[in-house]
Amino acid sequence: MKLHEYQSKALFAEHGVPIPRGAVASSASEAIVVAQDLGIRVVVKAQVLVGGRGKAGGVRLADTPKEAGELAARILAMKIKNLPVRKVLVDEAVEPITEIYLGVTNDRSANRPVLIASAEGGVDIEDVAHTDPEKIVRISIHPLLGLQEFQARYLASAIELPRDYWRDFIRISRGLFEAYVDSDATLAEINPLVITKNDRLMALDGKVVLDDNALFLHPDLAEMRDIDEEVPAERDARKYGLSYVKLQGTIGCMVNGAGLAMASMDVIKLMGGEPANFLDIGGGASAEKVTAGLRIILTDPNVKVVLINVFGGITLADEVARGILPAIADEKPKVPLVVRLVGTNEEEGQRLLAKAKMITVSTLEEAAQLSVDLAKKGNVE
Amino acid sequence: MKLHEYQSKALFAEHGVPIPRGAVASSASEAIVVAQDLGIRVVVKAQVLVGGRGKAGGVRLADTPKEAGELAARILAMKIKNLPVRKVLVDEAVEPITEIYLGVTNDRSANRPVLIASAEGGVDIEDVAHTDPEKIVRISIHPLLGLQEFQARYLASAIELPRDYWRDFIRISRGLFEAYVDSDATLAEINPLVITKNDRLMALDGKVVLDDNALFLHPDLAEMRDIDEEVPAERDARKYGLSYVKLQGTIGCMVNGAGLAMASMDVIKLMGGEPANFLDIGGGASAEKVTAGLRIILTDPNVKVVLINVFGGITLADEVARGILPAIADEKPKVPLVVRLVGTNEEEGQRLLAKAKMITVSTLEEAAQLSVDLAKKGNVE
Amino acid sequence: MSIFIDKSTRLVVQGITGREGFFHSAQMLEYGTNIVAGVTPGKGGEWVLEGKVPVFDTVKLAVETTGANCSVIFVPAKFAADAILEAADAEVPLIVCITEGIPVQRMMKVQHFVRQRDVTLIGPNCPGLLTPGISKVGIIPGTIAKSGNVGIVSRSGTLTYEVLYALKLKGKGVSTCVGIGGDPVNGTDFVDVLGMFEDDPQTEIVVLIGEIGGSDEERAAEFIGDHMTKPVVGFIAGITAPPGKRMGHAGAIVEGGTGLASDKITALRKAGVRVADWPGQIAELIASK
Amino acid sequence: MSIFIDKSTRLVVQGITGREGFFHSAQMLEYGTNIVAGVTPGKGGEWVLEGKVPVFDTVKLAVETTGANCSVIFVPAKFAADAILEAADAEVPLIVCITEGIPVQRMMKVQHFVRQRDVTLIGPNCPGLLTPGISKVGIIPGTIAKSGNVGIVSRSGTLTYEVLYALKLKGKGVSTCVGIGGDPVNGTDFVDVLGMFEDDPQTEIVVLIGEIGGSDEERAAEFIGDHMTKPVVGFIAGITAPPGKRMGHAGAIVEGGTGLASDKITALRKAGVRVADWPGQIAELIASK
Repeated sequence: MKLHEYQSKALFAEHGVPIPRGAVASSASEAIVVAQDLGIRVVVKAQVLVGGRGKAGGVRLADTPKEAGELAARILAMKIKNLPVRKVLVDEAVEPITEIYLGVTNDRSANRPVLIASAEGGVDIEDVAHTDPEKIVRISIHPLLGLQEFQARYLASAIELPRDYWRDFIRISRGLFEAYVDSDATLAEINPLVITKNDRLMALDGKVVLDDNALFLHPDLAEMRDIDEEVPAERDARKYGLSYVKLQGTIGCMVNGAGLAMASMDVIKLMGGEPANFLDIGGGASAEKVTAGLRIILTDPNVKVVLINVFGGITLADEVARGILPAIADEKPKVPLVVRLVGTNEEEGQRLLAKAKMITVSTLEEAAQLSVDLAKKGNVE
Repeated sequence: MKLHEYQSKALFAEHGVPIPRGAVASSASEAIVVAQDLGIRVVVKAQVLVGGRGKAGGVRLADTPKEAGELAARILAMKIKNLPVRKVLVDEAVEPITEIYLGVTNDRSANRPVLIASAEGGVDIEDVAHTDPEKIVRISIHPLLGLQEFQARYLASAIELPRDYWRDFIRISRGLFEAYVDSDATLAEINPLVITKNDRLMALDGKVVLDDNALFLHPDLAEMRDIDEEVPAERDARKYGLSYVKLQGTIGCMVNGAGLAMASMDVIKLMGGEPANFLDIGGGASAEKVTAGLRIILTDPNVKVVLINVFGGITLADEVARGILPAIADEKPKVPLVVRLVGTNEEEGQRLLAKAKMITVSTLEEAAQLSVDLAKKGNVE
Repeated sequence: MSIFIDKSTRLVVQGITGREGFFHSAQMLEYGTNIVAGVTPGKGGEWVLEGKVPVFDTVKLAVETTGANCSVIFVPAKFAADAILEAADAEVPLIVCITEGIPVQRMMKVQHFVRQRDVTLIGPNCPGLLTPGISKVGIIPGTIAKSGNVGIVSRSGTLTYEVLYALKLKGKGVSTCVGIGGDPVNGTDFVDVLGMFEDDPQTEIVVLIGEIGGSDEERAAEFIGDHMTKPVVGFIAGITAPPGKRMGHAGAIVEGGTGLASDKITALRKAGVRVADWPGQIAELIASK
Repeated sequence: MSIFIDKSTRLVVQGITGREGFFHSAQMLEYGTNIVAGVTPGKGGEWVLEGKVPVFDTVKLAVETTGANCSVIFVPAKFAADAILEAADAEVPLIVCITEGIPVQRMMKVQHFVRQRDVTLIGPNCPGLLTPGISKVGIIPGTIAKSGNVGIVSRSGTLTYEVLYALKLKGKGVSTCVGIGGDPVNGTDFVDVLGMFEDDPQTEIVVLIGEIGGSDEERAAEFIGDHMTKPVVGFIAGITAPPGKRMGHAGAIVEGGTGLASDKITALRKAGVRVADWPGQIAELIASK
């Protein structure tokens, strides 16, 4: 789960990281009030959970509260990468002298946290990683001991930060690391961390990605989820504990297990089709969950055919069949369904499907081929 | 630094450990108010930083607020092991069905924390350790990983706690361990942890000893120090960073280094004398610190002679001499001083002492023998 | 021969009285796995599965009483990390954690602790181990595989079943099937298992099933190139997955340019691995060897 | 021969620009110790001690640049744990921490980390090492000892000087004097050092100076009884200390019945150690050997 910039920065500030004064606003009038309170030049920033808002015109400077209100109104009317902007952050405008990158994330290959810094902040750090990898410094963190002061000092030294800022840089690094640990984040980054004209270090922008599996430990953070930012179908899927990603193709997929789901999509593509989504019903799914999953797929207007591929293990094939049938009864889909259902309790599942006259096949490859054919036929009609 | 019962229990409660309702009172009238607020039978408990208050009559039950006031007045007039009682804790009276011991401390031999429990709570755990060592269960805690849930469960199982209480016991164990970690304690114990008539686990008494070296990390806890409970001389010593313990003999000692200070006391005793105190001026002491130390010793009316033993290393002998002289000039002591001063800058130190006509000797044994002789002479006069 | 488990495996099931633990314990018993104990805190002293398996309050007591030498964990995600630590603390030499959804920072700590002990952890979020005809520890359906000379190691669950099933249909049998799990932090990785298959006399050919995310497959490719003499057939799921989207479990994220299926396939092919274009093709490549 | 330090010791001083670090660096240089670097964050690039010693911002850089193989730490208690970790992380094989007053829970963590690396920590809260005539690392006054065949290991600081001085007056010399420090948690204990003296050809007799608190002396007694062939003379400070009172440093607390000087003396005597009744007697016992 991603946090907005204003949420991320608030989290950092709780751990002693200096951030600009400011507040979030949902309307032009709110933005004017914030700008008046600040009493100086402000920056109005679109709060959306995708990158590229700067290029899209979602970050603008305002000299007066009136101008801040006008800009807020304009930005709140925007869509960025198809996501409507519903909030803006109105911050005091800060003039940076230097822009640094500072982030902490999980290093998968080492199974440890890693603290990353670069003197080249303010830009996409992945671009720096590609073009100037030597400009990125990494410090591996002991998973039990956590970030130590000397490690933050190494980073400061390695990015050649002037020594006058070391003390603040160390404090901010520790604050950022604490925020990462205390929130069970998978990523916490400040980009840019700036040196201001009056010689302070300050986090101008922030990004936090939380570990969905750890949200039960952090009900306060879980509540920060911006459901407005989710595709409605993804929101519904989450409610039922389904893993769903909307894609641009025509073949709806419902599969048990992430690996098999991806493999099913791969085979569809290999056969010349395009998956409309990724949907993993997980292990041991109940009939209700299957019903919910199928409904979500059927609401997608792009879907021309639905492929259901379930290999029962912990998941019971008859339970899956019992979930498919009510969805069909209720939704009366106009598109064909292709079902491949094997594994635990396969016979009973097949019997139920046969009774409902469903199209069933025995292998994934057959299922994919048939779905692709049907989707193409659907396109022609 | 020791915390009072009421402070310890408040600390535990912050970490989710259930404690009886109650409040601290410094007068009979305050005690009446607390008892009235509680509205039930209460227990009035002397708050002193020594053991044995129960036997001394410092813990009494009161059925009415009036009785609570009377008992509070009586207890507040007491001295327990020479310490005046200045506060009482007025708690709701709880009837325990079972009394358990639960504590966490540093295991020196393993360099790890150790969680200790016993079904035989409510009594001095060290007595249990002597008489029924098998009734005490210990779990060694990983210093980086901390207490794990399964470890608390082992303890619950090992002390044969009925399973209905396991969940609460685990929660309380974790709370206690957290309190120990968060306060940098060297000991945190609940004795007794009771099962009440209405089936709840509750901490009836608590004790916390903090690591003096870690107090700089916990200014809030450092403020809890009850300076009324300290011998004034020990309080003064602490102010100057001196390590001072008042004892019952007649030979005042001022030494640099704890080992040498103890050895000096041992030699005094071996020669037939009794040290009046332990005083370690530490390493690299300034003249001011030496002056303060000597003044503290001279205010003890039991002192018949003062032995100063300094082996200069990081401590400079001339600096020590420069500290001794002003104390003597100001205090004009009626008791003799025996000085043994060697090591770094010994010559200059000796020159200063000789100028002031001080008694100097060259070895510890000589110094001790002379001090013992002078103390005995002092006794005869 | 097999790897990890055999007839001497004495299994303790952590979370045996839970819904999934109970169901799969019954399945494992039926398959012939020697389940000697279950653990559910607070239920010590009970007997389950038609009175065949005693339940203990702690793993330590279960091990002391029954000599269990392998543990499988079915407890909910909230308690699973503690369950792994408990098993490691009780010095159970092989721990298989089926549970999905353990917070990743917690798992980094657990993994660090486990690695410092003489203990092997498989998983979490994995289907476990199957040595056809001998023993199964976990949830891989026993009926879809027969004994043979193919060693399988996989980050995926159901995709592995798909492959097992296809092999069986082609008449090919399996030495041991190892599901290492799809989480970003796990106890045992491809390289660990590949090394064991290389040393296992029963295994003559190895199937590696990977997916997008991380760089385990790249490290496996390096190991295969440098150390493996036995032929390896591979498959990587997620060639069509869009970058940056979360695909079901945390392991399956393409992170900033690395972790792409195409990179993994290239690395494996460079190391001499025949990589299948679709899962069904694995069985064909094995059969055509 | 000596233990821990010799002519090949290349010392880095952490906290070299502080009051104590600077003073004792000058003393060590004068004694002949080869100080190759100092570390003070933020002062890298300066030169101190009449331009003889370069200062670095980090231990890593100091080690890379100068080949330092030993570190001595004088930084304040608040930063000393971090300084130990920094030295261990930079793989300095021998770390001597003079600083007193490190919080004990923090020190338990540091000690656990250090023990898992191939690194020796001496201290904290210790006077350090002295190999008379060769090198000193720490604060033991160099003038009070001469070279010889007596190995000294001590939990105390100034009490050790007392013994060194008395030995010198009796004409007895020292192979190496090791102050292991008086804190409840320290890096190197009596047993570690006794084993090294047993193996050191120069050392012919060993002096062990203990004090009340803990059970290090009891474990030392066991080791001496089981493994030492060289004679050991002992002294335990605090025979007259009242139980439960804090005597100067955290190590010197008598904890609930254990840690008593009398128990320690009994244990040592049982192991064949001649225990002196007063510090001055140590030199007599050595001289009379």
